[in-house]
Amino acid sequence: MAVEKLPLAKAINVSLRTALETDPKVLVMGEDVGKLGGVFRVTDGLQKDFGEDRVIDTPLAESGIVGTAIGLALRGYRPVVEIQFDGFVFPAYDQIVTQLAKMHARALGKIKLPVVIRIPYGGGIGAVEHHSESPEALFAHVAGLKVVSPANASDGYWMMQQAIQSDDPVIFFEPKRRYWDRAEVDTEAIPAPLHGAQVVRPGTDATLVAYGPMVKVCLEAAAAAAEEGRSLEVVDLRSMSPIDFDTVQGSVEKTRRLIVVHEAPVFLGTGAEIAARITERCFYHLEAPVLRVGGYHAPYPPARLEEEYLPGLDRVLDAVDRSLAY
Amino acid sequence: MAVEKLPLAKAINVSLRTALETDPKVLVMGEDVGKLGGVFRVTDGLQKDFGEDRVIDTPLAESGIVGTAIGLALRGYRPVVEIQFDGFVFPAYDQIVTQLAKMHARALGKIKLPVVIRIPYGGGIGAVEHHSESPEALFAHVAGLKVVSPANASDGYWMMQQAIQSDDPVIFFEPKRRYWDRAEVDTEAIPAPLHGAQVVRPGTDATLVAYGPMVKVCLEAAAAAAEEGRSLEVVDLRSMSPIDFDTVQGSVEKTRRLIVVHEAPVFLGTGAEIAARITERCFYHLEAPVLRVGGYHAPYPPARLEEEYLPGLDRVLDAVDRSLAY
Amino acid sequence: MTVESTAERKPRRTGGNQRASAKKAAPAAKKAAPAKKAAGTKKAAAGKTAPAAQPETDLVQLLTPEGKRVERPEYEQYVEDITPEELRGLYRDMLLTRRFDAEATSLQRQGELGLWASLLGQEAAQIGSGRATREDDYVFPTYREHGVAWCRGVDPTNLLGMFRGVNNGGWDPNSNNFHLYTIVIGSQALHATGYAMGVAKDGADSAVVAYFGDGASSQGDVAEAFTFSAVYNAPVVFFCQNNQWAISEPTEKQTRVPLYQRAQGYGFPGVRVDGNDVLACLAVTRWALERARRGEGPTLVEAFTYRMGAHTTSDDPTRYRHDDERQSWEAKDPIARLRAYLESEKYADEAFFAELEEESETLGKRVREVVRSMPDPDHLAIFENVYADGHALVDEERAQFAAYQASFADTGAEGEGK
Amino acid sequence: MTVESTAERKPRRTGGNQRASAKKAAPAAKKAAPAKKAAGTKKAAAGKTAPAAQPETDLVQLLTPEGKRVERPEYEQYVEDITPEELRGLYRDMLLTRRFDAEATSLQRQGELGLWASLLGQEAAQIGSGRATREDDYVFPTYREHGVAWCRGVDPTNLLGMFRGVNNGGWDPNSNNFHLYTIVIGSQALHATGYAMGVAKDGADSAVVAYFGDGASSQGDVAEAFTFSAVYNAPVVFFCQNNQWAISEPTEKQTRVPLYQRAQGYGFPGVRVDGNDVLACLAVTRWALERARRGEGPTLVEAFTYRMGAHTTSDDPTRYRHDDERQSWEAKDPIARLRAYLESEKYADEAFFAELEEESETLGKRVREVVRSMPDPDHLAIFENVYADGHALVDEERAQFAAYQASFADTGAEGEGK
Ligand SMILES: Cc1ncc(C[n+]2csc(CCOP(=O)(O)OP(=O)(O)O)c2C)c(N)n1
Ligand SMILES: Cc1ncc(C[n+]2csc(CCOP(=O)(O)OP(=O)(O)O)c2C)c(N)n1
Ligand SMILES: [Mg+2]
Ligand SMILES: [Mg+2]
Repeated sequence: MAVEKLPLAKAINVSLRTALETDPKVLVMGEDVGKLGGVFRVTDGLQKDFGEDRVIDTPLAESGIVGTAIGLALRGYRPVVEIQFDGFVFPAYDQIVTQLAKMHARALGKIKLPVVIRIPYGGGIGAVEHHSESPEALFAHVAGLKVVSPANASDGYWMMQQAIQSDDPVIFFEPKRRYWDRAEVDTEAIPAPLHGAQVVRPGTDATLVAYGPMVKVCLEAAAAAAEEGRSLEVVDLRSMSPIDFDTVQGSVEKTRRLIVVHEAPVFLGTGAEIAARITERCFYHLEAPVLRVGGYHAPYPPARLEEEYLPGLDRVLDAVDRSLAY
Repeated sequence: MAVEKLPLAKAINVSLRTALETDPKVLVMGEDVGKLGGVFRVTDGLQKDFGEDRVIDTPLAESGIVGTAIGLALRGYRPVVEIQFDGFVFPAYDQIVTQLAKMHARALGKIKLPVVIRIPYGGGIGAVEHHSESPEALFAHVAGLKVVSPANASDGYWMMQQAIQSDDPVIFFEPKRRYWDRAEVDTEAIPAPLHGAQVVRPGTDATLVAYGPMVKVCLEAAAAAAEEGRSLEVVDLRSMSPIDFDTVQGSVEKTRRLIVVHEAPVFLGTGAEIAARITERCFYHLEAPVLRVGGYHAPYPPARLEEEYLPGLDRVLDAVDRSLAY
Repeated sequence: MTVESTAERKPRRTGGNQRASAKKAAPAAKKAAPAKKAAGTKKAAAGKTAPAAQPETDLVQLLTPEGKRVERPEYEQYVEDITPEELRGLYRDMLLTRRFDAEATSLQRQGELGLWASLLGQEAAQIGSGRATREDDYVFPTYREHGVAWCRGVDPTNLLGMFRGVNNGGWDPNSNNFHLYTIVIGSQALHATGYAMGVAKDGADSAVVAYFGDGASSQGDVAEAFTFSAVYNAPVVFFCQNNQWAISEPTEKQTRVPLYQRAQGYGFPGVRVDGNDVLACLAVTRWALERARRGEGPTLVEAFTYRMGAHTTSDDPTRYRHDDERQSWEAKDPIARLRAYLESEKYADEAFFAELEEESETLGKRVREVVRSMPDPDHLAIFENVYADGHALVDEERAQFAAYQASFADTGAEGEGK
Repeated sequence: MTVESTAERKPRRTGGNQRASAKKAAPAAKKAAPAKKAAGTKKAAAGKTAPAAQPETDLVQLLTPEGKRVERPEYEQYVEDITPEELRGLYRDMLLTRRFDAEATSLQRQGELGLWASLLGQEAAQIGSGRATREDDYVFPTYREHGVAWCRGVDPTNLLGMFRGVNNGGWDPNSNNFHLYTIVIGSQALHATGYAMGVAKDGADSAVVAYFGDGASSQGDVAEAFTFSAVYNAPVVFFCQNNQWAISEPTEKQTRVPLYQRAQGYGFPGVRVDGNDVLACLAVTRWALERARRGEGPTLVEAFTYRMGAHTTSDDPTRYRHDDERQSWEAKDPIARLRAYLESEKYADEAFFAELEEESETLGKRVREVVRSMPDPDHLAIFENVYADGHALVDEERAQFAAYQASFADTGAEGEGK
């Protein structure tokens, strides 16, 4: 396979397979990742081909999963851990922020922690509580972690390759409602840097910054705006820690207007940091304050309300209108 | 006692005592809070006077402490839980954000969770790892929690009274390096609202917003600036969720410049949200971008480096200079 | 009898008398099965990984799969004065619970529910333990305790709201002392322990039951609940339904010795009961609840049962387990077993079963009707009950949201495009 | 012999031979103490809260407090060929560790360290278990394992960096297979388990030791480590130093039955050893390590000992415990006990003790000197090693910080005012 059109879930699956093939130290572990192949089938077929020793069904204990992954990393392994859903990462939060994030620094660089934590995240699939959250800011705030999210199958493949090769812990947020979206994946391409943002649609009137599931919404919004004669630039952030502020700044210096869109609650979400920093960097360029479109300060609502809760095309365009009205 | 000069730690102690006396449903629980009276003596003497049934030395398990406090709250109690140090709250993070924060909404309001979680936080006491962190943003981002921090003994007394009376879960961050600072406490005063910010020093040239341990630093910076002929207004935020943006906005509309100061890392710290929102509210008033002074994107350093890591008077004044240079 | 009055029935009606003043001596722990079974760990100690599934002789069983009564004196006493009417009540509870569950599964297929977690096969574990509780006891369920909810008098249609996606928990926990469903595995074990600590503080003789699964036994929270309950001697019964599977993982992925043995190391008794035997579940839970009431602290009950269906309607068990396993468990069906006993003892006649069939139809119909007419929540519900005392940011966002939605009303559009 | 060469000494030097190919049969679990003690839970099962402290007959002891050898055939074999030289080595290890510890305590009083966590009283538990490890084994300590560090060959002055506040861990864990100190209680039990899973994957016959305290036994992470290690049969020894206190809380606040019993419920053996008897600690840890090497999975060793000093130099134990408790433990001193034995058997003469005294002085002096000359870290160290592969924000902040600090250099000021 070199170029193939794959759904995001399959692209990540292929990437994991490649990693397991190439590096005998790579392990896949988590609840139901083995025989079942994961509740989203992202690890489908891997245990069959690589055995129970490398694709490991773990006890139902997230702290244990991450804690033992740390120990395995200390022994020289490169574990790729799955947290079944966003809302179930919190039992492992202590091991992630207190141990995984800090151990390299604690050891003055003498040991490395190449652990990838995969988290299917975000809403839009009509699920019950705890299955639709976007907790990325809670990880990006913590030094020692890197936090990324692919928005399409190609990035799904390549960013996973890069995350596994990284010697730092990477929290890998997978936009679960895009798992079934297909895109071309070129497994022989030269990938863009893991932590670089990308202008995925050029434009001149305002910049939309998004990542993961919201990139598609922003692209649709830009297409709709184009019909009204407005030219929106869309930046796929791809990495929430570190954030590629240079690319965002470059775009804003051109468009002079910025709207950040994410599913996570606006209050103290990644949009807050982007707004604060871009305002500092582009103070004299901005024609309007950076606006943010995101979740509300409320628990993720029951499924029948998620359409109202989640940022959609109309809410994005409403923010664009407000920005342009300055 | 009506008016007395007390150290912050003692003021909180007196407040807990008052609560235990007034409401038989109030409980104090945590590691070493009983016989020892807490490692900072904040619960000193309480077990002796109210018994082991109300002032409870718990097993060494933070998730267990918060999880059982939730159960006790469901039974009608009002537990005041101590987490021994900031860095040890994470084993309880799941219970706090997934259960404590969401249970009232989950039950459509039918049950209440009046739990206070006391966390001595912040640096400056020369401690070893995990004993100097400022994780408030990780709680303020989460809907369902309220997050406050007193900066002085009077607020220590009154905000604790109000937190215990609140029917919502309150994360109560105590600035440990101010535990020994004395201030007048009037136990018969009418307290300011728990979630209101306060202008603690009026000024005209720029606004400093801080909370907890940094209020003192900002007041000192303002005093030093005054000698150079600069008039800085200092706002004690007091509450990080909700944030009293009206008070901050009022100040910024007057001074046109804002610097936010906290010990927590700047990246995605509460300053990010304040900068984003105040920029939105005061876009045409601001003469300079909102600047932030805080911790770096690095684990809290060993004690011999904390002076360099922590925001101090000079770094605050440097930011003021930069703000005024716009 | 209408379905409504069934739901409102007091727990003790079918479950037998309260036993606040334990008239019989509890089986002394020395005689009780769990203590004897300590030897079971030896195998592992010698290095072999003992299978999680032990021979059935480990089980407390009062009714064989064929419907014959078994002698187990130490637990027998807890059900020895059970009347034929009470037995029919247990049968009715299990049958109607199964019917309700089947109805929910098909409502999910019809798109009326987003998801359903079926209890098929676990009726005896849930009805037996649920009927052992007293009205003033408090229950902390997982997401699968539909049968326990039934015993507690929760209107079954209330259970469907979260699976339909109109709320995250649709009943007042304090109306029936039945807490909301908890999805995050194991969390509720600590809530139950804390609640039980509160009961003890109040000097009440109520008890608390925490339900959880075999998978949950691995969570740190469950271990911490064991520690806290033991240290504070809290009146809580940990009722673990070992249905052999945690989604796709068999119990051997969670433990190498039988789960009931976990309790020993924390200093309280554990016992394994045949989870498909409603009588045994009733008896063992009563025993455990009475220990709690007498101030003897926590107990772990492992109900050995089987998840006959998929984990949830989203799951496809053919990917990870063989059908013959399921078939072997079919022979142990909890409902057939009690029916065989009722029939052989002539405790129930054709009329009873026919009437029940009708009642079951009525229940099914009612459930369908109620679900289909469940309204979607008001959009502003997003902002309701986030806080009890209000929060400035929520107020601000609610107002913005309302204004935004109103802006569409003006133009006739209907909210967010997608 | 210089102190340096002591620190570099290979573990097996004083600890006896490797036993990779267990030449003697391990005590079968059926004969071993822990399995027999299962009955201990019965008391609790009957409702009484059994005291955490059991009669000393529960203990594996090979040397009485008076220095007499005790018959315990099943563990005896692990030390029966120990030479007088090796015994003197154990004595020396304990004595020098205690000296180092005392030096650190006084350096804290002099303001050279910010804090110190003394191991006073726990020398036998640490030296006995530490000397049982092989060079290729891996150790995960808490913050109090100075004696184990000594056995692993870590230069003791390296331990002082974090207590002085110049780093958060001052040695390369892989140089001596001795992980950094872990302050967050219980976390390292999972790291040890994961590491041991890796050892097994590698097909190595190394083993891993996780140290933790009685207080830590309550943490969910420790329970999850028990579960994972049992399920994966990981070659790990959980070495719990029950020093009776977790800061101000006695062990009864963590458990109502002896801690070693915790293991049973997870399917592996637990044993309580006299933690003040270095021979018994050596023997029992060797037994447990050999089980691990033979692929028999985890073991829990509870070393029953006593924290003779304060929790740390910040602590004031007079607020919560009586002096007579401490006094009763003084009679069981691990060093005096071995000395009595050495003397009665004429394994050591005055010259040995005198030479050791001198060595101890030298060590003390060196520790003082090294600590006093430890430089403060460079300010830019704040930004070092946050990531292995770099991070744009860290680079940006480092540059800003450097520029800011340089701005003071210009004016002659020295950094941040305060
Ligand atoms: C903390 C957490 N992790 C993962 C999940 C996803 N999950 C839902 S049910 C389940 C299996 C539970 O198995 P068990 O405890 O045996 O209960 P059962 O479903 O068999 O009744 C898992 C892994 C969850 N709900 N919570
Ligand atoms: C998660 C966590 N909670 C609280 C603390 C604070 N603390 C430090 S040591 C200690 C007591 C530990 O007791 P134990 O496990 O018996 O070890 P010991 O100190 O007796 O060696 C506590 C509560 C901590 N370090 N980590
Ligand atoms: Mg199960
Ligand atoms: Mg201890």
